[in-house]
Amino acid sequence: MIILLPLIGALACFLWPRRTVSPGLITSLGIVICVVGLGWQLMHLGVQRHAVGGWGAPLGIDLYADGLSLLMLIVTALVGTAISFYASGYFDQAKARHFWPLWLFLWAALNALFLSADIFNLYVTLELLGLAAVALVALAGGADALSGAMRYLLVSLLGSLAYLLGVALLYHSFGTVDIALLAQHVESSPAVWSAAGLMTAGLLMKTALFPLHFWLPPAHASAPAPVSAALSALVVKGSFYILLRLWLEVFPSTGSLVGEMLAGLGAAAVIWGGVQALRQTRLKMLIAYSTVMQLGYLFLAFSIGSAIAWQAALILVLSHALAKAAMFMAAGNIQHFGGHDRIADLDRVAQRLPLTLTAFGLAGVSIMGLPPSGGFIAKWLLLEMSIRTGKWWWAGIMVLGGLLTAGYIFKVIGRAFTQAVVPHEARSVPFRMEWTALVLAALVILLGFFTTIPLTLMNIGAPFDGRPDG
Amino acid sequence: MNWNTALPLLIVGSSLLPGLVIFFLAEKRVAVRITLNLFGAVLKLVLVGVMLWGVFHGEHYEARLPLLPGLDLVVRAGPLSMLFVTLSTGLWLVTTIYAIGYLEESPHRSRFFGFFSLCVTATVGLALAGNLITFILFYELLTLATYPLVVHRGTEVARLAGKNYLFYTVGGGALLLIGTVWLYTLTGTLEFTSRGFVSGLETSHQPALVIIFVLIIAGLGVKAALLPFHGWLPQAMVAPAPVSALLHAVAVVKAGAFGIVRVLYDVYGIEFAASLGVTLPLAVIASATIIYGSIRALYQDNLKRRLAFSTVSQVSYITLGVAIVGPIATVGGLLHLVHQGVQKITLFFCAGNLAETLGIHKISMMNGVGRRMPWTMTAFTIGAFGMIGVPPLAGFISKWYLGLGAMQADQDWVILILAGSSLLNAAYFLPILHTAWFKAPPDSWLLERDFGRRETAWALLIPPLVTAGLTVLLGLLASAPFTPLEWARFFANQEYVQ
Amino acid sequence: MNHMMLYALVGVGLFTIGLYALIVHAQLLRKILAINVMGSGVFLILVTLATRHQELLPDPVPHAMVITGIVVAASATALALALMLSLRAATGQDTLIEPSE
Amino acid sequence: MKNNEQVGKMFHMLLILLLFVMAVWLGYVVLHLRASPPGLNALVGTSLDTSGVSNPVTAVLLNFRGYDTLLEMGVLLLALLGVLSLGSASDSRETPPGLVLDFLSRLLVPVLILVSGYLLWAGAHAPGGAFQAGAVLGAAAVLLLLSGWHLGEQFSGLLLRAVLILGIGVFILAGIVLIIFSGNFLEYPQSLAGAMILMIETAAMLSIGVTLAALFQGIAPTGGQDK
Repeated sequence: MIILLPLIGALACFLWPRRTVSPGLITSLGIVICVVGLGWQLMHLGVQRHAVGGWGAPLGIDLYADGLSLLMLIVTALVGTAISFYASGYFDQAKARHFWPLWLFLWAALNALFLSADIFNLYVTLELLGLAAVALVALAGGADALSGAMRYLLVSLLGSLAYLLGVALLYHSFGTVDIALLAQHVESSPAVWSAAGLMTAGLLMKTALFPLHFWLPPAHASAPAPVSAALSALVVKGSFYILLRLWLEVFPSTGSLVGEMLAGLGAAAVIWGGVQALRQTRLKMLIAYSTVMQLGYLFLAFSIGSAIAWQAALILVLSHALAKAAMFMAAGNIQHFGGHDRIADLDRVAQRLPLTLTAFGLAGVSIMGLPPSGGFIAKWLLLEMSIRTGKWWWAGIMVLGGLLTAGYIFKVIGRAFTQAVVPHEARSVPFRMEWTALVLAALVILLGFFTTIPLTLMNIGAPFDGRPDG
Repeated sequence: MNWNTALPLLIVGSSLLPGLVIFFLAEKRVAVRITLNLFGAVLKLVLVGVMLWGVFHGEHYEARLPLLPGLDLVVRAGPLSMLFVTLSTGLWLVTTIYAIGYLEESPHRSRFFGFFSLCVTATVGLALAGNLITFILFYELLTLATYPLVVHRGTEVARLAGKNYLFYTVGGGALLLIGTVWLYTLTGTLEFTSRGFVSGLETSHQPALVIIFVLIIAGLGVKAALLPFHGWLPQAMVAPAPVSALLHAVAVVKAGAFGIVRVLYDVYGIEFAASLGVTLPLAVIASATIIYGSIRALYQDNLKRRLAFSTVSQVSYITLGVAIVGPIATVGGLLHLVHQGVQKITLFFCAGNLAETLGIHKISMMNGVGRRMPWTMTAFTIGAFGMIGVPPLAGFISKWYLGLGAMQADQDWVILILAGSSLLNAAYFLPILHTAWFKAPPDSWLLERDFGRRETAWALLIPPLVTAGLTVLLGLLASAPFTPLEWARFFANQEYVQ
Repeated sequence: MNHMMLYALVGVGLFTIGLYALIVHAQLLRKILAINVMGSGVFLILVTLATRHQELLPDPVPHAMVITGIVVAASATALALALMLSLRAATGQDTLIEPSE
Repeated sequence: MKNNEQVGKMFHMLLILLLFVMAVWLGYVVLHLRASPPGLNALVGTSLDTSGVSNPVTAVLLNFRGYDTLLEMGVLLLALLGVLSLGSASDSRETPPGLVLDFLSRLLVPVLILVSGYLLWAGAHAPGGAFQAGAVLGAAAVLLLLSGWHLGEQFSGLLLRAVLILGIGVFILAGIVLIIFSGNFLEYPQSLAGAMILMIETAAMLSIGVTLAALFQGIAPTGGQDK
């Protein structure tokens, strides 16, 4: 059971705080093995449904795994393992004893979220996720981080409550909280639309779609590097995943006005995030705004709405997760090494961390959507679909976004080539921190050549072909 | 995987792998790095030789990797690719030797040679690309790999030049991408095919096809330094001389021009493009660029800047040649792709030698430099004469075919352009030669380095002499077997057979 | 409309008032309280709607949900208060601050 | 500045208006929900016999939707972890408790513990259960803390942490054992259901109580000292 393992790991870490690293890493590897096992099951046996407690929906809670869940789990496993390795070099003893249990809880929450087929259960996992994320942000200490964490917590709670109210309305309308059953019963009514509105608004807050993104940059930028990586790469994707599930399966028709509206907000996020990222003077803030922007791309798929557009969005989720984690890790290395992340002074630092810089550059390639990278493939598919469906304005937004991204990525990279005038005192960066970032970044480049694999995986159970029948 | 699949991959990989290894080499391991570099370059040259032989005897080389459902990455050898591959591989070897000599003792050499190798990988890759998406992939890789080279010096000026370079090329890449995606939604394929694959579409798509053409050509035109997208090229001359050679002769500019040829012939099909009415405007733009570049070159005192504007002008000959729509003009354009490369690289090598040995950057400082560095200036002179189009040098041959082609296609105005630009070429090259050979040298040079009895280091001297020699040979032996002329004809025959 | 529905309406009211307070007030303690008020509103709606049919026993599932919800809310509040105190220790004020450059 | 104020006021009014509209709309929706929701009432009723307990809410919490409860224990523990990681844990306040508090706490704590035990037991057939019991237990512990009781050093280390994770630990353990026996996570065999639920609940109650107290301890401001 993929959910339990990190939970147990978290407990173990809590119980024996002195030696947190090894159980943490063992747990990570264990999760990877479990995910691979699940993948094998899905490929050979098809979609999996597990009734917890043996009751089955509507009375009990169902776990459900199809290609979509599997892909998200794989992303989480990949990035999560990398983060674990990275963190084992990043934190000192005092922080590590808090980090590991929290982080494994976060991981458990993500896995639980991706496997749940029950909207109330999803609420619980969302809360678990939110609280773990907030506590991790606060781990950095200092006024910025605490304030960022506080803002994040308030937003997260507000989002959850809106979501819960939506769940309440749905339950009282249809007497079930199982996604598949709801999909069968739902019909258009004021209650359904209110529920859809509330749940969507709540989840959008957590996904930080423009203009509800205000909390994200401070929280993501002030957190410790591995945490930033986890937040940007994975946590925001959790609520996006629920949103996707809901709109794909429960609520009627995606090509509607709501879809257009979400895509419009997404487009605004692309532009706004890009412009803001360009204006930042601190590296981590820049990367955080870049996340706001990249999340915008995902929502374009809501308007385009074809199966391929969804697949493109998921490839984007995958490559963004890898790339953004690599970027935050690189930023973490730079900060660790030079004690700051001011972009204007990067030249003093960056030249002495070639591996880190390479990682940043490679990740940047994908974020910009240049070939060869996963980001490019995703963008290609989205572009193709937007033109095919006649919604070429989204293509325009994407291209403009790409240019903005190139602008801010190279704003950073350009600094790395200029000659440093003043030598800089520095702390050495642990070997594994540099390599983890690099490996992630290399993965996202490789993804550009092997996209067919995730595409096949995510189509198990055909999650994108409208509502499941039956 | 059989040999015919492996060969194109090997050719691409023979610079990729050494490049990747070089990144991780420590700065001081000079011997290993040089060995790797030269090994890659020579190996590539040998492989290309084998492939040339094979293609000539009708062998079919192709490798594909599925990228997306319905879209593959394809590398394939054909006459046009071979022309470009041979050019860049040959010149790469020479440039590598030159760069080793040029960058002796300078910092960040591992980084430099790593990207250098990547750059050639990208060039060869896009030359061999069998469809438009593979082309784009390598085209963007080229952008990314050249950026660190442009900013290599690390000065503020270099950073700004790099910024500018990116601004143009990434913008161009975006146009190219959007045009390609759009095309793909219409045709469902991007495979390069002789005489194009879009002509079968319904006529209602024609307006869209024209817009796509404009998008794609604009995207490629950025790298080909077509007016009005030429701005980055003169600025990029802050880069070290080997990089300039790479930009102007081996890789970047050529990639743009090559792409235009590809799109015109193997995507649209030249006759279909002509029927869409897009070739004439393209020819006009190319002509304007030729004249404009030449005139700007006249006013530059900085040697490398003058050469850069000369490139702006000369590369458009290629575009002009292929846009005239006629087999002979096509041959001329393609020939110029090779000939301009060989000649321009000679000139940049020499400019680099002057800067490296004597500290000369400006034409006004070149008084009597021919007496101090006779070999270098001999090579320079040959290159310059080639550019002007003096027979029997390489440049003459290509201009000859261009002119003939224009007559054949009833585009007589092109002759005027050619004549005018040749005059302008003479006007900006001859004064340099005069200054160098006939003015009295100053008492001392700005920053003279001592090389004993030689005028400069061997690694710096050999490459320009080799390429100058090539310029002469390509002119004299133009009709011998295996020359670029023959390949160009091979290609033109494929495209124009009715 | 029975009296239970009145409670549900109160729930809606609480939710709204909480949201208003959350947006308007700058002080963190008030914000945290506001969130709790909102939560109470939601729980009230959940529970009261479970008894719409007088002829039947109340539906137990929403009750269970509310218990879960309350525990979650209590946990979140605890974390929020702890954060607030730490923040005050770090900045000396009880409002949010903008990230420094 | 005046302009700014006016904009602020405008915004304020707009907000009130928007919220008002939202409230009215939600009220309308709540009142007009479908007349006869096919609630799970009937289903719970029929399955109750096999659940091992007779109180439907407890059945839902610990059997039908036990997985939710498990995760929720996680949330509680997580909050504690978060609070602890903030590092403001401190000894209880230095001022000695007043006479009344001291007396009352001595009187109340045993009663509270007794009540929590009752609630736990009653949960099987009447309103009550682990959470209620845990909350009462927690209250007792808080009372103790307030009146100046200290935990001995020897208890605050591994042992305390063990108690904290006892609830969720037993839950998970039971789940895993049950996978082996019945194939499904947390699927109780009918004969053992009552006993197992009681066992889990007991563990949960202990953990909840201690966690709540620990949360209180973690948040409690350090008495008077700065930092």
